[in-house]
Amino acid sequence: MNKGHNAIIEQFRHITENPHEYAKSLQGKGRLVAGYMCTHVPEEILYGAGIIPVRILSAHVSQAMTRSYIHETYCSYSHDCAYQGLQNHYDYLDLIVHSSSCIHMAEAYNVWVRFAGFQQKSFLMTFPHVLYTKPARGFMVESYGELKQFIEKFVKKSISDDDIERAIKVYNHTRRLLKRLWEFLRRDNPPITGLEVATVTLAAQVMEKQECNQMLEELIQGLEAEPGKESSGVRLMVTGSSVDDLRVFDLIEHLNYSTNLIFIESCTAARYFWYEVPEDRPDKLEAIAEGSIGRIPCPAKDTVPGTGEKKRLRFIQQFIQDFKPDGVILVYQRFCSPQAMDILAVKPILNMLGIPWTELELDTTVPITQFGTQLEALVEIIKRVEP
Amino acid sequence: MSEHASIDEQLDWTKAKVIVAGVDSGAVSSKAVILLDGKPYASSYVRTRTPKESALSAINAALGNTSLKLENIHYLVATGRGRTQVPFAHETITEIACGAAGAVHIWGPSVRTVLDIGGESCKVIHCTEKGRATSFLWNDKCAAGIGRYMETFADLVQKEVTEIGNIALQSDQFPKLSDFCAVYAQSEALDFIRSKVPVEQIIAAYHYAMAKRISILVGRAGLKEDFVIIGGLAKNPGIMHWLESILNVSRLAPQPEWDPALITALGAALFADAFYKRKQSDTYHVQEDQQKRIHHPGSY
Amino acid sequence: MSYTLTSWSDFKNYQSTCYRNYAYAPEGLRCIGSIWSPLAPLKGLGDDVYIIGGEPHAASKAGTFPEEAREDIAASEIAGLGFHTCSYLKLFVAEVVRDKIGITDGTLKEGYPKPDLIWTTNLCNLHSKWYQEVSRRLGGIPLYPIDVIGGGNAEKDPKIVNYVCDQMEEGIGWLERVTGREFSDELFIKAARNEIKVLVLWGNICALNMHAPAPLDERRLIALFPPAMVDRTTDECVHLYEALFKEVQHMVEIGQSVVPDQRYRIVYFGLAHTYGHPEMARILRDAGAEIVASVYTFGTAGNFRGLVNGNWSWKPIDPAWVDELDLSTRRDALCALAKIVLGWPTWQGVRSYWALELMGRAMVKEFQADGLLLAPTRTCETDFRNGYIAMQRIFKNEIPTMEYDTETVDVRKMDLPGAQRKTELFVHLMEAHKKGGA
Amino acid sequence: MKEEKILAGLDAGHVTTKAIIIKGSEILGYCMVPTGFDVAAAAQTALNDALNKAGMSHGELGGIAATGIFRDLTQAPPLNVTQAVPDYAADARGALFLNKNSRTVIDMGGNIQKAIRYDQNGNFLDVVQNDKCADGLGIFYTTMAKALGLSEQELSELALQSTENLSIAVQCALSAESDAIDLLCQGRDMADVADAVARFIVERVADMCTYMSLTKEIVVAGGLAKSQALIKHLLGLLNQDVSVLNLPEYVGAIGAVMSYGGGK
Repeated sequence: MNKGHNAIIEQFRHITENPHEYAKSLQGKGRLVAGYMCTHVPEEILYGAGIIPVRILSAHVSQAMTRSYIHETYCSYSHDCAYQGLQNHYDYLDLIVHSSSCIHMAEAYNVWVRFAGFQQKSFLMTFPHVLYTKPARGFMVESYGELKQFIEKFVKKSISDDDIERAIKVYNHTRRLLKRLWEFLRRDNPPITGLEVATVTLAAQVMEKQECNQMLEELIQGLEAEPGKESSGVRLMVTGSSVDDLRVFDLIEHLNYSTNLIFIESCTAARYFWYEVPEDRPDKLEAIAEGSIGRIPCPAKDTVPGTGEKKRLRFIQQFIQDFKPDGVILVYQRFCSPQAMDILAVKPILNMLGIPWTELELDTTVPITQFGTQLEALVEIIKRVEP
Repeated sequence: MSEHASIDEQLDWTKAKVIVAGVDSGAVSSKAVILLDGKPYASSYVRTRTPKESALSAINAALGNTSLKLENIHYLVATGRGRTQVPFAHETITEIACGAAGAVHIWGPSVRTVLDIGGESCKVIHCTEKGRATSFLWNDKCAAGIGRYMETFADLVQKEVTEIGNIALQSDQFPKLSDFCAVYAQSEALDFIRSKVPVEQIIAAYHYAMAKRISILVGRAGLKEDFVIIGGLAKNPGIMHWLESILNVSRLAPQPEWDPALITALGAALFADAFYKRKQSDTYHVQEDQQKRIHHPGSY
Repeated sequence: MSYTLTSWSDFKNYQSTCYRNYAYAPEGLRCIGSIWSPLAPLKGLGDDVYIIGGEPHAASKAGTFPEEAREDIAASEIAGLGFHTCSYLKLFVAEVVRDKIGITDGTLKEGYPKPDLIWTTNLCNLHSKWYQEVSRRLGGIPLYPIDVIGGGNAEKDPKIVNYVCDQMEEGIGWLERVTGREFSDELFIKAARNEIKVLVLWGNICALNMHAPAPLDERRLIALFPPAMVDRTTDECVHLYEALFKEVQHMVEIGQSVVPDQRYRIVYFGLAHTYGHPEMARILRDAGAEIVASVYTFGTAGNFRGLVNGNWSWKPIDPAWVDELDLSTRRDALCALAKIVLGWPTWQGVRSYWALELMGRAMVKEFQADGLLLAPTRTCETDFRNGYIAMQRIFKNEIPTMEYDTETVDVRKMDLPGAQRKTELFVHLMEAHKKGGA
Repeated sequence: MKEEKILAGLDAGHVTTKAIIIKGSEILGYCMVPTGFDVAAAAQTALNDALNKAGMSHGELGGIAATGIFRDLTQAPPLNVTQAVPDYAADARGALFLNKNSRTVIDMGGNIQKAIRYDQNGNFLDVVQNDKCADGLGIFYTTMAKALGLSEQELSELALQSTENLSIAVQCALSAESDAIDLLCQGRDMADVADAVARFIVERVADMCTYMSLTKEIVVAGGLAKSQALIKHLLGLLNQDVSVLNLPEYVGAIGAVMSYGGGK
């Protein structure tokens, strides 16, 4: 792989390792920066007002002290995000915005507002939990309207339809570029590793999108011209809850057997960008609502009224068809109930498709050698290793 | 469990064509098995302090005071959680594959489900009649350390860990302890002192609770007969009794000459034997693929 | 001398009758779902609609059959449910997995009576997933989840009230199409008025505990509120609570109580009822410590004045107001129902920590509490267990506050030894507080 | 002035039973034995050994005060226990006796942990106790020492030599043990793993303490208090001054005597 896009990937990696430094550099250029934890926050409205939305990620350092703020049976992702607030790592943010998410992340947000000094610079947008009804769509548009009014008061200038349309186009462009980046992994010998794509995707969630788009375009052009690597190994796909611990993906691609991480269906990867907001629509908030309803649903908001079906399973089966994994890795946050109830329904599907799987239980700190053993055992099953 | 090693004096290693070994560097204990032309020659069981150190002491204990040296071993496969810390291993295979291979080698082709209750983890492995693993389920974090905490519990009741299994069999009437995790069971067991529950009943209750938790994992993974149990905890009669009665399935009888804790190490030795023979006949292409040493992921 | 309630057995029979109707009714519609949803719309389909609510069913199954409940929970974990998912959910799904249902009259019926439809809500992000699992395992039962959003002051927010009304309106269309029945507005409006009446009456009964001595204690309230949970849309249910309200008013007039020795009045915030465990109940009773107010029994089926210009009040709503409610059209009934459901303290406290704090302060003041008992539930998504952590900080310096570590129906996760130590300590702290006059 | 009475204090805990002999405010002898699921026997043995160390006989005792979670089980004959005191009351009295201006004691025991705030006379004002997932931290510390082939003191000394800050799961002893073993299997340095174990235990205790307003002069009691590694982390996490009482595991037993009129 030529030095060109290695350098770009390195830039993305640097941003994932120093998100604060990057965000402060944006503020240095006079930009306002707003943090969000749940991806149902419509970033286009913030971006349209000139505010740069950045995702609040966890740091994977043990934080028992958050047990006196958040009950211990909440997921480690909510504890870690709360801990970042309590440790004042994100004090520089001008604003945090949250949409009514699963109750664990709602509590992480509450800790920031009650105990981490974000009382005056925070906004909670009520958002539906059952998305696939006509009333839900109307409720969403009303909620977006309330957020828009708040932001207009916050930046003391109105947000025109053109502002939002421009933001929609920039964000759709990022989504298309990220999709093309992930499409490389469909090849038998992709020119880029799954870990690198995951790193770029994670960085994209904390970056100013126009700058991110330029880097993505340059990277993709470089990769187009790049011949694939030599023989590719076992193709592994990850599906499950938010994973912003790149060590897990690093481990998946550095086992004792050659493996390729070819897809990650998670809210810190595919679920973040695998959709588009319809462009050039008269009602911009209506368009954002339509885009949001078309997303891969988060397990906490995935019930199809009538059948009670989990719509996310349709997407998972489509990704399996397109990316052709040899094995699937189910990741779930310890104590996450919605995810545990989804995994219950994914396993029979994988068994019927004849695709071996294993479960990794994520926590603040992850037992790397145990995970390594589980993953290598999965690969040994796929490669039919026997004495 | 106390450390032990044994050697089959009848066999003379100098006459053997193929000398292979398997080292199972487990969390709580490290085991080694040496085969001469496929026949068990020597084995050892030592406590693990750190995997690197204990793997070496395990193989040395197996070599014992014979003139056989580490360098005479043609092929050595390491397995277990600490397998990447065994520098003298030619290759590593996970304890899932080794457990299945070892179990089928000992109990024969009818085995379909292998329950491996080690010191730190508890795994259910499904396999084919040829000893190839087809699926597995690892314990969740709340069921970790059942083996280790059995030893802690033995210390609390001031008895040997090899003793409490038999004591547990003496009573089948006892109040129920929480079977969600070893810490809950231990803390509730301590509180039974308040209501003067006799120690034998507390020990039986603790064994029932741990057996119940393991049975939930086995039920969750699905149990297809024939069913065998390997790993250190298989030597605890209390756990075995309650596990079989809760699952309402009896396991194949344990083989007297094989300590269940050594089966995974035996599996590793069988893999070493097969790989060495294939390497000789050079027909095996996957070879170079598995030679890649493990790389240590980023800093923490 | 402690007073004994005359209408006690009527409550028990009403609940068992509802369950027996569901389990053995030869025809009619069986419907399961969460009792946190508005139930009246189901009754628009006719008088032969038999309901089982997930939460009261799981709670009564665990109460009536403790050993069965333990096996149920193990069976659900074997079936693959998450080890940390809600234990009500595990128990409820386990009855489907083991194909038998426990009834509050102490009988166990082999063969799980398959529901015709599921009418539920999405209070925690698990509720609808709970019934997704039941629907999936029973071959696909039609399921309609109402997203009630919740949060402080929700019943006064037209956007949320309309959202819930619109969903119920759409839900009624769905009910007609899925059951092939005509929806009778007349039946629905009568059921809606009954539902609102029962919830307001329950609020009135609970508010009477502000008196000293408090006529009822939490152990009686927990046994008296299931009918309001299982099926609060019938005339009999209204009569039950009207009779109880009269009797409790009479008790207040003559200064009688089911637990006369109330040296310490305790306010209880928590779902799990570890205090009901014999050991804990004995310690509290011996010290004359009685739970006179509880956010769970008050807030799950009761309506109160609630948030009035920035402050919460547990004072009741006049039952007569319900009779004068203008419910002439379907939309009027839907909106009145939506406001009542959104007004429940439990709905408001789930998503708004500030509302929960106000409720805590108001309950401690209005019920003159000597101690605050907090019981966060280990696996319940809705439970305000984070609210308790903050409340402990606020109230610890004002009145003795104790936090249990407990669970709804999974006895394995209840810290009974710890609860015993903490109950003894709680009583000592209240004694010291009262003596010290601090 | 009447000759001061010689009193015995018994602290029957989940894991260990402690006995101490005190005359006036002078400690004559003490002994600790594992409870081993037989409280009466353990109390008997501990008391006899303490008396031997004090060079005294049973008859010379003016009274026995018992505390600890199993205090009522020590009241079986032949021990004629004259008074039983709740453990939090005893801890407060004992801590105050050993350090006059202390107002908060953190007791890190074998199975349960608690923190007690008290006034200048040793009357407890507020108490917090651990939840079920944090049970057995003392037992866990012993288990980990044994797993690493060390004594508890050696584990603490090793932890102090740690150079790298590693994290292990904070939920309970089980997940901490499983993560600590995992770190060892990753080839991590044992000192760093020992330090991570120490920090986990203290994080679990420190976060419990934040429920209560911690007044100045915090002292630490209980068996775990003897490990400097734990105390170093406790200082860091509470960022307040903390001092270890001498004879930390006997604070309860001493407190039992003090609340029975001893120490005058």
